[in-house]
This record gives sequence, C-alpha cells and structure tokens, in this order.
Amino acid sequence: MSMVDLPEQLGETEQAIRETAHRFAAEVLRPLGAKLDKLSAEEVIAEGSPLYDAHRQFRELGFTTLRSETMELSRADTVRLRAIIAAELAWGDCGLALGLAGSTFPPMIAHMAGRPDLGEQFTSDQIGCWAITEPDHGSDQLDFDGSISATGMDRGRPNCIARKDGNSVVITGQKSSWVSNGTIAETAALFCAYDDGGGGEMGQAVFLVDLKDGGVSRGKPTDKIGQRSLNQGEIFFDEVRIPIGNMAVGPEKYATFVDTLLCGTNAGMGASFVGVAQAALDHAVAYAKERKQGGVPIFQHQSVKARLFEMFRKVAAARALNQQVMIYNATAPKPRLELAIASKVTSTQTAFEVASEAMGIYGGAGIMRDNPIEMLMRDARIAMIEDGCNDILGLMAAERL
Amino acid sequence: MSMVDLPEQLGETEQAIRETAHRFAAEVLRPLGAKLDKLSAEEVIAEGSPLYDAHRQFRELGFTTLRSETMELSRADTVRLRAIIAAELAWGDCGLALGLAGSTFPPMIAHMAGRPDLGEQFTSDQIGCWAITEPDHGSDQLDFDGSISATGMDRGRPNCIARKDGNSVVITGQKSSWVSNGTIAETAALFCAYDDGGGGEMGQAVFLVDLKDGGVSRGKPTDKIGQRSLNQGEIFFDEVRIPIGNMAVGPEKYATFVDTLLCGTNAGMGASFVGVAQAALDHAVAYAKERKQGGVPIFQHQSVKARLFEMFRKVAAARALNQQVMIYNATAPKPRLELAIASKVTSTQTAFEVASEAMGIYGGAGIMRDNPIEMLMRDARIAMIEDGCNDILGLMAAERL
Amino acid sequence: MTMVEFAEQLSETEQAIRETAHRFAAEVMRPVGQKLDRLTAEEVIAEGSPLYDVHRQYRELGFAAMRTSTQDLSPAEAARIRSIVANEMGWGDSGLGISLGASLFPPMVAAMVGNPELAEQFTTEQIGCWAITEPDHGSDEVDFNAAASATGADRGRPNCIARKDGNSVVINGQKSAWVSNGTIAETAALFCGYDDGSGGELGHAVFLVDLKDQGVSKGKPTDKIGQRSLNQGEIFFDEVRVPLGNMAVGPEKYLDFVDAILCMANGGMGGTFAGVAQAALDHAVAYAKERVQGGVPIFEHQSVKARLFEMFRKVEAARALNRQVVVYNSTTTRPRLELAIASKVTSTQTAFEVASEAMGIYGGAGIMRDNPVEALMRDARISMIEDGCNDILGLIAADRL
Amino acid sequence: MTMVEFAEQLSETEQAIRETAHRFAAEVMRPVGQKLDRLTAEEVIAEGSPLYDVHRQYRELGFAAMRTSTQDLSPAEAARIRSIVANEMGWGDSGLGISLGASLFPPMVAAMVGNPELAEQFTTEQIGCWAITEPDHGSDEVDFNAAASATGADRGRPNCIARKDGNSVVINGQKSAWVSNGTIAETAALFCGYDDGSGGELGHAVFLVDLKDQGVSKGKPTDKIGQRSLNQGEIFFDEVRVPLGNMAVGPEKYLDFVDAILCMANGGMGGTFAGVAQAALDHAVAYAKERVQGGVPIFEHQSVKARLFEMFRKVEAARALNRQVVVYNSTTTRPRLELAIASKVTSTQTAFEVASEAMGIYGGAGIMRDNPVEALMRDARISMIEDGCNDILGLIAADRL
Repeated sequence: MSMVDLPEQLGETEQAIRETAHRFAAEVLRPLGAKLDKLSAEEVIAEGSPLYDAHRQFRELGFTTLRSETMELSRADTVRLRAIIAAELAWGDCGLALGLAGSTFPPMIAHMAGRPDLGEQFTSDQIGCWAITEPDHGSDQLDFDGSISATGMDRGRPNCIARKDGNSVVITGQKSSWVSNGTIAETAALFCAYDDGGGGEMGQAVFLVDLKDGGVSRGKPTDKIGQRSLNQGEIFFDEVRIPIGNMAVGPEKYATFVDTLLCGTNAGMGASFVGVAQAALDHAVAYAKERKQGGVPIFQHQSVKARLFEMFRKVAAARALNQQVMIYNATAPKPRLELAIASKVTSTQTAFEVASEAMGIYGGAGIMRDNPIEMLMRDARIAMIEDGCNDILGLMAAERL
Repeated sequence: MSMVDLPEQLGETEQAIRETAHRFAAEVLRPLGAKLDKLSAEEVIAEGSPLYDAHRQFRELGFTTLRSETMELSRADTVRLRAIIAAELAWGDCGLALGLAGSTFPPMIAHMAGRPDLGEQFTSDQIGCWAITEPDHGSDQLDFDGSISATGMDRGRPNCIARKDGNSVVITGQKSSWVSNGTIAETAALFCAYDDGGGGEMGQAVFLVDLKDGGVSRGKPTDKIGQRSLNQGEIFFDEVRIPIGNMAVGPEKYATFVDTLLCGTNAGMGASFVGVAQAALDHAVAYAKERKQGGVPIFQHQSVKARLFEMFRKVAAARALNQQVMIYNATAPKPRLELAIASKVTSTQTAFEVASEAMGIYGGAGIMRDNPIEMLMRDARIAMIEDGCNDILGLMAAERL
Repeated sequence: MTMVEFAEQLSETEQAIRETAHRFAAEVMRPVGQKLDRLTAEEVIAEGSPLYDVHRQYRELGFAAMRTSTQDLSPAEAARIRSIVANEMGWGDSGLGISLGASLFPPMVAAMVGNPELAEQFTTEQIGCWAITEPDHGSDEVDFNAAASATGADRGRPNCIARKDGNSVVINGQKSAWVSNGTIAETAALFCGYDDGSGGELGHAVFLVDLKDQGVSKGKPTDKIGQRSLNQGEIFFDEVRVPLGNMAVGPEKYLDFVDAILCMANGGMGGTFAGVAQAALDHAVAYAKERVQGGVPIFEHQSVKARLFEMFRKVEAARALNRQVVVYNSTTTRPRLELAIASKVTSTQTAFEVASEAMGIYGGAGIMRDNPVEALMRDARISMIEDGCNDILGLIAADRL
Repeated sequence: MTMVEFAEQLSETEQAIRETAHRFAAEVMRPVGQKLDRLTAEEVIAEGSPLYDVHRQYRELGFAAMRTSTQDLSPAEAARIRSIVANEMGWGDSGLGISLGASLFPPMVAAMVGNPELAEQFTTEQIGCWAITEPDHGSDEVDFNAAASATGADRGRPNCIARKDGNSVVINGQKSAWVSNGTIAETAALFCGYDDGSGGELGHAVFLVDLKDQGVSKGKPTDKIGQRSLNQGEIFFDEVRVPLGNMAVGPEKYLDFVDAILCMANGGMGGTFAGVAQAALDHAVAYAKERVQGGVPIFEHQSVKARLFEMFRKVEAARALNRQVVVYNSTTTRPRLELAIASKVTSTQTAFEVASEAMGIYGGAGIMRDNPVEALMRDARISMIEDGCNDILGLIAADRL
C-alpha cells in the first residue's frame, strides 16, 4: 500500500521517473511541508526559507520540461506519467506541489501560445505565478457564459485593467489574495481586462509580466488554514508599463485559451489531490495495522476494515477518473472541460473525506497537532475552494451536459 | 424496539390512544397495505375493495376528530399525540395513512376557515381530497414568492379556473394525476384560480365541492411505483356550478391560508415518514437478531451493528425534529414553514435511507418480493417527491432563513 | 450524453464493437427488459418468452464467443472491450446483461482451465449458469479467510456436496434461490463441497454439469423487486452422477481459481452497473432539458444543474475505475481482488444513487410506473446485494490492504 | 437566525436563563475562545490567561451551581435548561464549554451519590476534571460488554490502580493525554481499577481526589488541532494516598454509575455540538446575505440557498434530538444510553458537516485564518473522536437495540 503499488503497468522509463518523483516527495517535500506548516505566512517566504531550496531542487529534477518527444512515449503515456508525477508530488506535500506547478505558468503560457520568443525571456528558472482572480471576481472570473449567474446579476468592473498605449501596455489595478506564489513570484502570467483604446467594450487578454518592473508591489502573504507551505497574496500594479509584445493571447482568442487552460488546471488539481487522498489512506492503513488496543491491532476490528475499504475504493475511483480524463483531454480533438471539472471535484472531495476518515482511524492520536493527518484534512478542505469553488465549477460543467 | 418503546413519557389517556392506533396499524393497515400493493391501480379502488373498509374502520376509531378540549390535554400534548398517531398509522402502511388523512381535508378546511355551515355539509363521513396541483404546476403551485423560479420564468396560465357568475361559481379545467384520493373522492377541497369577473388580475381561492355534482369526471387511477394503496388521479371540471357560499377562503386571505396549511401538511408528512423509517428499522433489527449465518445471528457482526445504530440514530433525530416542530408551530404566535419543511425533508429522506439500508441487512432475502422492506423503500422514495419535491421545498424554506 | 460519447479514445475495432453492442442494447435489450419487468417470474421464462430471443441474438452477434476467447486482441484491448460491452449491456438492461454473462460461465471455466474436451461439450450455445451460493452460505461463500466472520462463527456444512465414486462423482444437495439463470440453465459451472472418499476434511471443487442429467430438478423462479428480466432460482441435485473428468478445478487449486473468477465477476458487475448509472443519467439530462415548467426547461434551474453535475461526476468516476481495474487485472500476473471489489461496490452504489436522483429530477413523473428510471433504481438496489453484499465484499477487500 | 430565535416555546425562567447564557457565550466565551485558539497549549493555561476569568465568571453567573443542583425546577425543566445552556456554551466556544462542564465532575459525582461530606469538600469553586481514559484504553474504557471488541481482543491491565490499604487508598499509575482540564485541575473524579486487597479479580471504582495531594504530577498540555481553548493532559499518580471515604462509588455499583454518567456526558456533548453547528450556520447565513458578487448577495444563488437549507435542516434535527433525549433520560427511571449516544453522534457529525459546508459558503474567504468557520470545523472534527469515538460509541449503542 503505497503510491508505487498501484494499478498501472508502467514501462521502465516511466517507472524510473515515478520513483524519482516519489523519492523527492518523500525525502524533500514531505518533511519540508510539515516544517513550513508550523511557520507564519511571513516566515514561510522569508529569505533563507527552505521553500526556495525546494524550488531549486525541483528544477534540477527536470520534471518541468517533461515532453513526450524526449521520452519516446505515446502522448497518452506521457500524460499519464504527468498525472502520476503530480499525484506523487502532492502525496509529499500539496502546498509545495501547487507552488512548484504554479511557478511554471509563464513559460507554459508562452509554449501554449506558440511564442518561443517569450519562452526565452520567461523561463522556469524564475518563480512564476498565474494572476487571474480579483477581489470582486473569484470563481466567476472563469465563468464566461454566465452559467452560474444569479438572476439580475451584473459582473461589475474589473479590478485590474491593461490599457494599450502605443507600443506599450500600461497595467493598473490588483489581483486577489489567492494568487499562488503571489508575493514571491518574479514573473506573472497576467489574465486581465484589456482596453485597446478603441473606445468599444473592454476585452480580456493574457500578458507575461516581469514583476521586477517599476510599479509592481505586493500584499501581505495570506494566512491560510491549510496548504500553508503555499504562498499566496495580492499583486498591485500602478501604471506598470510593458511592451505590447508581452501580450501572449489577445482578446479574440482569450475565451478559447482559458477554456483549454482550465482543462489543464482542473485535471492537475485532480491529479494532485489523488496524491493527498492516497497519503491519508497510506497513513491510516499503516496506523491501523500498528496501533494495538486490547492486544490486537485495530485493523482486526471489522468496522475499521469496512471504513478502510471505503477509503481505498474512493481513492481508486478518483485516480482512475483523473487518469482517464487527462488522457482523453490530451488526445481528443477537443478537450472537455466538464470532464476536467469532474476530476477536480471528485479528487478534492475524496481527499477531504478520506483525510477526515483517517483522523477517525487515528482516534485520540488523530487530534494531536503532531499527527500527519490533520494537516492533510486542512490542505484538502481548501482545495475544494481554491482554483474555483467546487459548487461553481459544478454549475459550469453542468451547462455542458 | 417497537413504536411503543420510544422516548416519550405519555399520560394514561395518550398511552391508550397510541395503543389503539398501533393495534389498528398492525392488525388492519399493514396486512391490507401489503395486499393492495400487489393489485393494479384499478383493482385497488374497485367496488368491494378492502380499501373502503379501512376508511370505515378508521372513522369509527374517532381519530379524525381528535381535539384537545375533549381530552384535557395541553395544546402541546395534543399535537404530540397527533404526531404519534400519524407515525403509528404510517408505520402500518403509509399509502393508506395518507389516503385516510387526505380524506379529511374538506371538513378540516371548513373548520380552519371558521365555516361551521360548510362543516355540516362536508363531513368526515365522506371520502374527501385536496385538489391543488395541476398538470403544468407541480411543486411550484406552492411557491407564492417565486423563490424557486429560474431566471425569466413565467408561471403560465392555470389549468383550472373558477369563474364568478352571480351567486354561483362555475369551475372549468382539471387537477393533476397526483391528487390523493382523486378518483374515489366524494368531496374536494379545491384550491384554484378565481376570476371574480372584475376584469382585473386573477386571484386564487379555496372551494369545497361535492364531486357528485354534474360536470365532474375522473381520470385513470395513477399507476405508481410505491404507495400503491393510495389512490391518486385527475379530476376534470366541465362547467361545474356551485353556490358562491362554498368559497371557504377568498383571494385576499388565500396566501396566508395556504401557508398555514402547508405548515400542517409538511409536518404531517414528517410524522408519517418517521413511522415508515421506524417500520424499516424494526424489521431490520428483528431480522438481524433472528437470521443466522455460520451459527451466529448476523447481529453479532460488528459491521451490521454499526449500520443498525446509524439507522436508529437517524430515526430518533427525525422523530425528535418532527415533534418539536409540530409543537412549536401549534403553540407559537406564527407557525414557521421552514421548520415544517425541515421536518418533511428530514423524515422522508431518513425513511428512504433507512429502508434502503434495511434491504442491505436482509441481504439476499431483501431482494425478494415477499419481504416487507422493498415496499417501504418504494413508498419512501416517492414521499421525497410528493406533496412538494424536497429540493423545491428546500429552496422555499431557505428563502426564510 | 449517451454511451457513445464516452470520455475515451477508442480504436476502430473497439468503436465498431461498441456500436454493435450499443445498438443491441438500445434496440433489443431495453425494450425486452421493459416488457419482462411487468411479467411474473414464471412468465419471464415461459416458452416463447422474448428472453430466449435475446440470448439467441447475443450469440449471433458473436459477443458470447468474444467473451470466452481473446481473438487477435492484446489482453489490454480485450479487457477494455469487455468493460465497454458490459457498460452497454447494463445500459440496455442489467437483468438481461447479467443473464447473458452468467450464461457463459461453463464455457468460460473450460477455457480458463484450458480443457478442450470440456470446452467442446459446454459451449455458448447452451444457457449456462454459475451455481455457487447456497441457502446457508451467501456472501460468506466467497470469504475464504473469514475476513467477514463474526466472533465464534462456524461455517457449518455445505448444502451441496460432490462425492467421488470410482470414475464418477455423485452430487447431492442444492444451490440457493439466487443462482442466475438457475431455473432455465441447461448447463452449470458448479462450485461445491468435494468429498474425495479419503475420509479427510471436505474440500471444494468446480464441476461442469449438464443439467439435463438424471436427478437434477429446479425450484420456483425467484420473485425479485428488480432485475426482473433475470431469472434466478434453486437447483437441486439428487444423486446426480457425472464423469470425474467433469471436474474442471480440483481442491488444491480451488481457492486460486475462485479468486480469479471473483476478479472477473466483480469486474463484470462494475462494468454493468456503470452502464445502469449512465442510463439513469441520460434519462435525467434528457428529461431536464425537455420538461418545461413555467416557460423554461427545468435544466435552467441552478439547483437542477448542480444535481446533474454531481450525477455526471459519479458516473464518470465509476466507469473510469471499472475500465482501469478490468485492464489491470487482465494484464497483470497477479489480479487484485480488492480492486475488482472496489469497482463492483463503486458502480452499484453509484447506479443506485444516480437512479434515485434521476427520479427526483423527474419529480411527479418519476413516481409513475411507466417512467424509465424507477426500474433502474430497483435494478441498482439489488445489485448492491447480489454477487456478494457490498458490505461483506468490502471486508474481504480490506483484508488485502 | 441566532440561538435566540429557536424553534421552541420557553417559559419565562427558561427564557431568562437562555438570555444570560447567550450573552455570556457571545460576550465572554467567543472572544476568549478566538484568542486562546492562537496561543500555544502552554500559553492557554499560563497564569493570567483569560481562561481562568471564564471559569470565574461562569461560577458567578450561577451556571456551575445550576448544573449540580436542580433548584425548584421540575426534572424536565431542569433537563431542558441543561440542554439549552449546553447549546449556548457550544455556540460560544466548544473548548471552553467542555472545560466548564468537565470542571463540575467532582461536585456532580458527589451530588449524584448523595454524599454531603464529599460535596462539601469538592465544590464548584475548584477546577475539576473527569479522569477516566488511559493510554492503553480509550473509547473501550466505556465498553463494558465488549460490544466493540475485535475477535480475540483482551482488555489488558488498567494503567491506573487504586489499592486499599486500611482506611486509605493508595493510587498508582496514570490517566491519558485526553483528560479535559487534566493539567490545570485542582480536583478529579477518578475512575480507575480497584484492588480491595482480597486477592480476587480487580474491580473498578470512582474516587474524588484532591490533586494538590502529594504524589500527583501532570504531563505537558496536549497540542490539539481544535478546541485549543480546552486544556487536556495526563495526570500521574505516584503512591497517592487518599482516605477510603473518598471512594464515591464502589465496585459493585460501578457499572450502573458509569452508565448514568455516560448518559449525561453524551447528552452534554450532543447539546454542545448542536450549538457549534448553529454557530456555523449563523455565520454562513449572515455571510451569504452580506457578501456581494457581481451586484447581488450570493444568497440569491439558488444553489447557495439549497445548501443553506440542508444545513438548517440538519441543525434543527440535531438540536431537537438532543432536547428530547436529555429530557427523556432525566425523567425516566431507566436512562437509555443508546439515545444519549445517538445524540452525541448526530450533533458532532452535524457540526462537522455544517462547519465544512459553511467554509464552502465563505469561498475564498473561508480558507483564511481569520474567518470564524475554520476553527469551528477543527473543533467539530475532534468532537467526533473525543469522549468516545463515534464509531465505537455506535457499536456500544447498537448492542442495546
């Protein structure tokens, strides 16, 4: 019962990569995540924090540039391997795993948009971020067709606007407290309103921004109940001027682009929280076999077994769905967002339920701060909210049924 | 573990009445309900059907006229006794219990409206019905403030309209297939649109109607998957003329009246399905203690015990909520519909879950037609839909939070 | 939103087989299943019943042969096709799907043990059955390490025993009322106690038996609440003599063999009931888009959408898990029963929840006998009990965690 | 939608007491609880901590005295008031509520056994505790008929034993890290093994112990994930000598006494966590009506309303069950532990589900440390484990069905 012992038949290369990921998760991410969990939000990102070592070591592993062409794997196998790696990393620590993934947004966007020039400037050697949600626009920022709007609702004005000014674009406004890597990022993939100066209705566009530019400032790091190893926080733009060439995606292609991107991010969350659920299950099974009450391991209790099976069953289903969805969306002519959302919702809900049940298996020991389970429960609970509240995502997905 | 052994301390009178109800439920309703379940919808109501004996015997017991003044009970105790009786009757057979309760609507309305003259004409000696839902208006018929409407929704035209014509009212249109006692009722409490001839917007009103009047016809009895002992079906009105005096509630008081009525009917459903849930639990406990596998009763399985407790716990909570709600609504200056709905939803959902779990306890025997559990599951499932879908009722209730 | 639009990329062969299966499910199984649902258990199996046409057409389409041989496909492809076909069969009619699957047991056993003589005699041309459970041994019949036993439980003596007598085996006793195809089967794969005459402890073995042999008699067909198109019933053996060569699996290999069979059977149930869940979802989505209340389809209600998404999500997860498990167990050297059970439990539970929710979406129409979803709910509920109660299967699986 | 607007009719006395309790909960407990939640376990109990003010003010308001005497109220009234006060305490801060309740154990035990000498010595002026669970005996400490034992389990020797020595009793051993008020208590109601010196089998007995006695020492305060305002920790006894007269309950009456105590303790937990659930609901409703997204409060979203109703319904059921159970058990001659457990399990599970849903209603704001609902979720989760794991309690209760 560990991540390695799962229903996949992997080739040798894949097996080796998984093992690398698993070792990194077990030896680096997990102990580090447990340590950062105890620190304040400020301490997590202070100079000299081991958080930055994790970023460095992760880059050295080369996962960020995993491409099928380099491994002679089929597209489907590559995608499955990505799902496996994402699960392994989050099995170690999901806050760190999400921070590492968020960091690669700017080069990933450059790649997706077919802009190698930007890719050269915005590399995975810098800590990047995905700046999309705004104080007045949370999950609805992702809802293009208004499927989740209440009667009579009006979206209101964006909090962050990029204005064309000759060959430059001038950015003013802010992004919300929930931008991952928000206060430590060196670069950003900025999704915001775009005023082309034509006087018509505003559109939206994607820009790659060097956050060392004049006019950029940051908020306080967000003090969250879980995923404390993941930095989040506001980014403020005060007349930040960037070249027009930094526009990676223009207004006309914006909606399609975001749709594709959301297929990827939701599936990524799905993969990561399979790992969290598995981590909770692994702990629970190990504890049940080891903890004795009245002379026998509690695993011998029929009711404990019944609960462990229920957890196992849910984790297996979440993983199967995630892998199938990722493979489908990577190989189908048109990815289906409703599938990606189904995976995100299923995995995060499963992770929460399984972590909560795992606490029950631990019994009195489960309520102690030094047990590994309670952090998993906190981590999982906020995953049901982050990257789109599950409820709102569900409504968006239902629209497509 | 039976209805008699429950967390209420009852006075002697109350105890005696409960025992009468329990005996009637066990000896008359339960065997009859099981028998009617096997018949076609037509056979259930055919001349000579034992259904009519149940109505006759029920009248003789005198429950229909249970009033606090006759028993020297406090208002709260009287209401609690009503909750207990409703649960007992449905414990016997919920289809019959609902048919018996529905039958008393016309005299009950006369009483509530303070119209003793109508009460003399519309007595509990006739089979009555509550004619409210229409083909194009189901649960939304009860939603006065539009709390459940989707964007841009328009209620549309009523299917049944009463038109003032001098000292008479002329009724035309139809009520839906879900009117309880619809095809056998002799009298109806008709809730429908009312055109006072003033040319203004139509209101709604309540009329007591003798269904032997010229112009009344009936549909086919509805062929339902559960509660088969409960007749339901359409009533058609073709220029049915009744005296204007039969208007029990006029347009101006209609909304308040229906609100009060719904408090009563939802709580009544809540009480009845406590009884159904208890019936399923009783069967399951008895079976678990009696059925041996490998030499010991399956009750000795830890996982069976855990499931029985979960069922017990839910039944206890549903009952406690129902009694508390009924007492509150009967004694508070203003009854709260959201509480009555909370009870209806909790009881019907509990009954379904408990009946389904009881099937699981029965194992292979549970899938047989001749076990008592599967009918309870069917009965309970449709209770989540009848008298207002639980989902829609929930939205109406939420509006008042 | 039908089975054809699955979340998968299929090869051309797979696509073609699925389409054939889907057409068979839609055009043959579903209408016949609905018709059989209304008949008595006796009428279902009477001469001239369309049940036999379904078996005949299934053979003609080559599915029977396909499920007992692997043709030119890789094991992974063959497994995936099995899972897909099971989905389609369940989508068409689960009772018929199980009948068709169970019918293949004798030739399948012959193929699995590589016994060409038996394979020649026991072919897919006959209606077969899997005779394993006994009156005193239900789900515990498959629990070899007593994972599910209560304290002090003693398995007791088998109800059916085969006794070695020279070159023959003489069978006495009976199998339970839940043997699928029990009263119509021409051949049986009989799993029962085996007395080799040595006077030692009784073992277990598998025999292929021609049920036209002298001494075989059948019970009354079981009257079930769901899957009424599936015949089930007892088989009695009174000194039935078969050649010793009909022993397909001897005592020493019995446990491993049953393990392998259970992996297949649970995987098959997982596939079938993922299909049932899909059928319920398809009905619900179609109805929600078509049913207009107050001028707009009920699909426009946000709360209806939220519920449909939840159903969709669960169906996708159940199917993905089944696919992954069936492929894994067919390609590994050591199939894992806990995975197969995880799929069976997940799919059957999902089918029940989704069918019940679908009834809710139908509202008042959902309680009518002629709506298509109530039968799905009945079918699904008993699937949680048949082929091993989910609770007991869970305990068996947990023991392997 | 606060505790004051309960679904109940209260007498004037009850109303007055509730209002006092509510004010104390809102103005004292809640702010102190929030403050203590941020401190270390050591800081919570340091000299000068506001924790001690809460104890003092609680005594001054007379609640302590009220809970150990019945004044002029009828048993039913007194019980209802206990339930109401427990609701309010939980609504204020469950950690503090439990600390206040546990503090009363020694005088409560003295009152229950009618021992005026002990009652004079062990008063509500001291901080008391209930010392029962041991390192090797958690929830099973209360499972006398081994309802929850696995096959072959052997209880093992108690960790704490009192040995008779003439007119004294000498105590040795320890109690577990989960004793509430464990490291701050001045007095204890000690439930432990009892060796009467006869050489026979060890019994159990209850002693009231002054923890300032020689030989008593305390462990480190437990660092828990929730209910951080509640001190818990080990108590060690090294040859602690107390007069024999401090034996409040001897071995022969021990089982009955513990049964009665468990009825009270479970009822108290049921009351407290119904209050926690109500607190989470209140926060969620208020937030939903206040938080505007896109121009309208999120309360206007149909799916938000549906979720709030579900929360409301569960809270009402949990509270109603608690009220009914507490009144029943206080007025009957034979309290039923299964009912008390049903209430404890229902309330704690409800509190957890409702708090978790409340986090979802808060969305992004819900993951922040400074929102009020995440602490409620942590508090509620551990309540499902403390004072007996819900799963084990369920097995104990099931045995009495």
